[in-house]
Amino acid sequence: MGLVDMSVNLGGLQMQNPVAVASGTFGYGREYQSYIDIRKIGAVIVKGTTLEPRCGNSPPRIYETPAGMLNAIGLENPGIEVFLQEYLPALMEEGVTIVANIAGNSVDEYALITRIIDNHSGIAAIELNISCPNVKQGGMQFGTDPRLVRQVVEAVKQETRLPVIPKLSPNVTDIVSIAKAARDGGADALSMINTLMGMAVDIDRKTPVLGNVFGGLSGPAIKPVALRMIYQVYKEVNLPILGGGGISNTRDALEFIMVGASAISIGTGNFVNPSLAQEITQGLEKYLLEQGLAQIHDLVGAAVQ
Amino acid sequence: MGLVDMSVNLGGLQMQNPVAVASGTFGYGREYQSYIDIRKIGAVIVKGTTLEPRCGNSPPRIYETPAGMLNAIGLENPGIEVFLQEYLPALMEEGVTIVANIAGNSVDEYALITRIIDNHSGIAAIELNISCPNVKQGGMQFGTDPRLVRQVVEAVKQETRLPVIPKLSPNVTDIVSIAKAARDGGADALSMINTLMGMAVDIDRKTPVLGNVFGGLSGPAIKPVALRMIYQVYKEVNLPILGGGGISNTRDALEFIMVGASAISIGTGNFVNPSLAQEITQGLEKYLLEQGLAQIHDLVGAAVQ
Amino acid sequence: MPACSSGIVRSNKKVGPDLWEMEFTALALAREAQPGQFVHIRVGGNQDPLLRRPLSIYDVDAGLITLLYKVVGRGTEILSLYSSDQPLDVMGPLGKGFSLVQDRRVLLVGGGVGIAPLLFLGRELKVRNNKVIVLHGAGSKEETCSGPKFTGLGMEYRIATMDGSLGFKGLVTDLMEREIDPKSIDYIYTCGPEPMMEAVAAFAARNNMPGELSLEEYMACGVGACLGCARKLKASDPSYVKICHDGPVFPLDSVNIAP
Amino acid sequence: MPACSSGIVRSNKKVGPDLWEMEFTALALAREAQPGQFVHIRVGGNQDPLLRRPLSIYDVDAGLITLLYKVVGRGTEILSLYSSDQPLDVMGPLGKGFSLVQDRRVLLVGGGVGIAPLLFLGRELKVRNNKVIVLHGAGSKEETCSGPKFTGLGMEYRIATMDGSLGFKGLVTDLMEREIDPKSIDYIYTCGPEPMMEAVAAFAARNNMPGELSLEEYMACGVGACLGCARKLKASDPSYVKICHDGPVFPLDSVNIAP
Ligand SMILES: Cc1cc2nc3c(=O)[nH]c(=O)nc-3n(C[C@H](O)[C@H](O)[C@H](O)COP(=O)(O)OP(=O)(O)OC[C@H]3O[C@@H](n4cnc5c(N)ncnc54)[C@H](O)[C@@H]3O)c2cc1C
Ligand SMILES: Cc1cc2nc3c(=O)[nH]c(=O)nc-3n(C[C@H](O)[C@H](O)[C@H](O)COP(=O)(O)OP(=O)(O)OC[C@H]3O[C@@H](n4cnc5c(N)ncnc54)[C@H](O)[C@@H]3O)c2cc1C
Ligand SMILES: Cc1cc2nc3c(=O)[nH]c(=O)nc-3n(C[C@H](O)[C@H](O)[C@H](O)COP(=O)(O)O)c2cc1C
Ligand SMILES: Cc1cc2nc3c(=O)[nH]c(=O)nc-3n(C[C@H](O)[C@H](O)[C@H](O)COP(=O)(O)O)c2cc1C
Ligand code: FES
Ligand code: FES
Repeated sequence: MGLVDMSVNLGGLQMQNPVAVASGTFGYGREYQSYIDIRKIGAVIVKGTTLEPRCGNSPPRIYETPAGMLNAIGLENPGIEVFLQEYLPALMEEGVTIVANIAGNSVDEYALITRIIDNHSGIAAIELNISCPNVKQGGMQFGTDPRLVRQVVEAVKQETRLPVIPKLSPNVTDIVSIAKAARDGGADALSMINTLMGMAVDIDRKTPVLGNVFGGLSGPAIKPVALRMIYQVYKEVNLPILGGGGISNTRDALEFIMVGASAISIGTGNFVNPSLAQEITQGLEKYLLEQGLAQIHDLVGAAVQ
Repeated sequence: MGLVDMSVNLGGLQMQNPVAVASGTFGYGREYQSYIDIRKIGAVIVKGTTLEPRCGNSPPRIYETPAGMLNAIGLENPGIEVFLQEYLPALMEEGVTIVANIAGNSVDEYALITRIIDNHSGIAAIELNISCPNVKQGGMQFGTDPRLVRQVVEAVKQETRLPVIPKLSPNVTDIVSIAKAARDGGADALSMINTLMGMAVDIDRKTPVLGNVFGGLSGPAIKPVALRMIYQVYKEVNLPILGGGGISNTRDALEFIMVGASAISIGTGNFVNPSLAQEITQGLEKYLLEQGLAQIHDLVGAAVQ
Repeated sequence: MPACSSGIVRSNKKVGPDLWEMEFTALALAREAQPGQFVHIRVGGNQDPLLRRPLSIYDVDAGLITLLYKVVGRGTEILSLYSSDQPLDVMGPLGKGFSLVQDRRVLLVGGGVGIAPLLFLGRELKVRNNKVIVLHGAGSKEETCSGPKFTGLGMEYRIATMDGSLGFKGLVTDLMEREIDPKSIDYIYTCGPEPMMEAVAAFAARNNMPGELSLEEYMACGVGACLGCARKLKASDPSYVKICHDGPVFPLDSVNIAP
Repeated sequence: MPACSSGIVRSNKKVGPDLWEMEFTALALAREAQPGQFVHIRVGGNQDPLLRRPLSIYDVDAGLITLLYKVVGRGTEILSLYSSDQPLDVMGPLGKGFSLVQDRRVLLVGGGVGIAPLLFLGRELKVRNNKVIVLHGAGSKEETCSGPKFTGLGMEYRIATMDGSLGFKGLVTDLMEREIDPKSIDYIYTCGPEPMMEAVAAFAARNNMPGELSLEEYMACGVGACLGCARKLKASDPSYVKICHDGPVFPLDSVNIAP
């Protein structure tokens, strides 16, 4: 480092570099500790957390699809209190930039979780999962209705001074209107995209593969859809974007940055290559040097016409 | 054949077997004639046709993505009159079941093309492309608004006795409401899904790859999304479904049938394996024999809970 | 500490119908591996197939790791195309392995390719002065390539084949019920198809015998990060274990296999 | 009639930096192939990479088809891993090839791997009693493996390398301008990078010389069914040709390369 400035300010979330690991794909940080120096990651977005503990969906919960995977974890998590008391401290000790990812059954629940986080130290920003397609009461309805998106964001903003980053669902007709609603609610940045809703069939048993029937599609397969939505939103909505969906190498990361992502997130890619976040950070730095660019910001939106 | 009944009646469209080739991926039939016996195909859905000739989008028009491809052909076609006069006769001579795929700029245009087709012989059914994401004036707005979907279908139905099969766009929040609108408009069957809207970036030139910026994502990558939408619609809407999206082998075809497709369509798969339609027809027949089933219909929706 | 390493394939050969044996070197991995643990392998380098594939550690000897795998799909098929000197992208060792008893009379029951983790286990059990009997169930004689390896390490190896082409004709659990005197065994380890392990667990329970088994689930991360490989050990359990992280090995009596 | 056949790889060897030569048998294909046509190959058997890859026919001799290809991405990389006796999923011959003149003085100008279709073309031109001069532009000496093949067929082969390691130092089109007397040539064929072909086209136009070139575009179907490989030959053209079906070969003067 040094020659190029890799740091990013994502709507108030200060990141040492633009590469985050996505919620639900990196556990609580410690699981991958022997594969990657987690202190070098731009931000660790921890597993989606709810007010009460949740035991998650019945298995099978994951399944491979062409260049992608389906997951229906069902937001298994120990609840916000246990997360803050038992999981957070170890991660804080590493000096990592930690982003919470929260999901609620109601606007009030989102607000309440936020209040609890705000009373606690160690969290740098809050990503609002308004888009998890797995839990009937846990997101879908918020992420697909502009009015609800705005309401949730407003309610959460009132409870905290932390940057609030709604994570948009791609399962919508008009992503721009959703993004605008989030902005109008006071969002500091946007995270996009969450998984596409999909399914697979076990033809031998003649049933859906996943215990939950439907699951979220992630991985390289969805990259074209993610790029398109970020491009559309970047053109219309003046908020920094944390972009992801299928990133698996530096070239992919550059595609996201060039359609308007100020920072990127790596999800499924961690499963394939646990040190991917670090490799991409290095790859981006090398690219900037080669291109004679001083900062990553100079590339953001470069391909948007 | 013989031992099992492979024929399908898809809302009035009589097919000798359930395997169709998808619009835009099989030209006007003759292009693949030396690779496959086109008379053995359940139905050939020809390239999308408009009232006037169209020269299509500027290149690049296609690009490979992980387990998929993007296309932005832009409905290049010679117009309905030239199609009927010059392209159709050769195909008719083969004795193939021919489905037209039509797109229009307005409800009136859809109706007019339909009237022209209805005055002509040789077409077995009309697939309504209300979902092509490539041409600004050519579809997107129809396929994503339930009221417009209903209007278009109603208008077309008034012009013809041929089976009318709207082809649904997956780029919507609620596919079931779109399907219901199509049903309420009088659709005889549903075709789903068309391509997901996506894009790719040429990072060396810092521009979108496609001349049209956005393109339709097809191929195995989208299979989980297609299966999910067909599952949802099959449960709620009592119309036969022509299902497709990423089918590349018999197992894929069985997945589609088990979530509710009465017949299937092969698109991108033709490019990879020009005799795929025939191989899948044989594969399905073999499967039925092995399972001791008398007809394909016994499998339709078998995995729907 | 487990790591992501570039192993080097030393050999990769067919040892039965659809059955392959791969040897590779990966020093740290070999040093730390425990019986019952697994490795997580990226096959090919393209986006399809995308996820790593979990395979048990079949044997570890002098820095060389051996896998025994059955070609059942595209991932294992691609793996079978690897040749000597090719690099192998492998994570591990992963999961919690078998506990290693000492000075006991031990029974190992393996079904099909489920025999894989039992060889390395047997090796370590012999080092710990156990008397080891191995029962192996296979389809036919052609699938019993591991036999000589067990006997070579001083274990008693008995085989049951479905077609009777070698040893006892029928299920390995029938062989067990027929030939194993429960009083002669202190501890059971098993790995194989779930119905087989269920019969083994029932046998153990009837005879008040402790033991362990190894489970499988689809996996993505392999390290406990994705919560994908969830399973309730007993239907009455309130929460799900993660096979990759809490297992794949569990006490026989903690699991209730029948759904 | 073109078909989808299972060719059999006979050899596949590296002949330069990132440059490979593959020989395979596919009888019908070999019988029907015309110079300038291409084959469409499915590399690997997985969903990624998904689409076939178009490659020119480099040579056809006694039922054996040869390809010359540069490894530029994943598809060609996978192709380079094929070994003898492996089946090759290949469609072809596709497209419209070069027209074959007779009893003329012909110039072939190839740039880089664009030399590929010119060898088979040269072979057929020699059969038709043409005098053939080949100009080949390459990065360096290491990329000129095709030289002996041209001379072996009785063509005059001259080389230009960017680094001067062999022949003329500089662009092949500079070599052409310098050494080719327009009056000594009746017909030009060219294939290579577009700026090079543009210079060749300008040379031909200036000297009122007819000729043909071969174009490239991304392809999906390769047979004219998807309308993907569209291109306007001249900016003023009302409609798009399909490179796979209307080409890849076009008259030099029908194309206006600069956008
Ligand atoms: C801890 C553990 C240890 C294992 N040890 C061995 C071993 O030593 N030898 C051996 O032959 N096999 C072993 N397996 C099973 C092996 O992982 C699967 O056979 C393999 O992943 C199949 O991959 P494929 O691409 O060839 O098949 P696919 O085409 O992906 O699928 C074929 C079938 O394999 C199974 N499968 C696919 N992916 C997974 C996955 N990620 N996890 C579990 N099952 C899967 C499914 O039942 C599927 O239907 C082990 C599995 C686990 C979880
Ligand atoms: C008619 C025709 C004949 C050709 N003949 C030869 C030949 O004889 N020898 C040779 O080395 N190359 C030839 N090419 C180019 C060759 O097709 C590409 O280099 C190859 O497809 C790249 O595949 P890849 O997977 O290795 O690269 P990728 O990773 O897919 O891409 C690398 C680059 O290759 C190009 N490319 C990728 N896919 C295609 C495609 N479907 N069509 C055209 N270009 C593509 C793009 O510029 C891309 O940036 C020919 C192309 C055409 C259209
Ligand atoms: C196993 C798994 C679990 C996930 N859990 C969550 C979650 O708890 N909260 C959330 O907002 N997103 C979750 N996601 C979505 C990812 O954070 C990411 O947005 C998505 O996978 C797309 O990125 P990718 O293609 O790089 O994986 C999960 C994804 C996967 C694969
Ligand atoms: C090159 C190309 C052209 C297409 N043209 C049309 C079209 O004209 N009309 C239409 O309704 N769908 C068109 N489609 C969509 C396909 O018919 C099909 O619905 C879609 O590709 C999904 O199926 P697949 O994944 O099997 O390709 C086109 C798809 C491709 C790839
Ligand atoms: S595979 Fe990810 S938690 Fe086990
Ligand atoms: S590649 Fe399909 S028309 Fe040329």
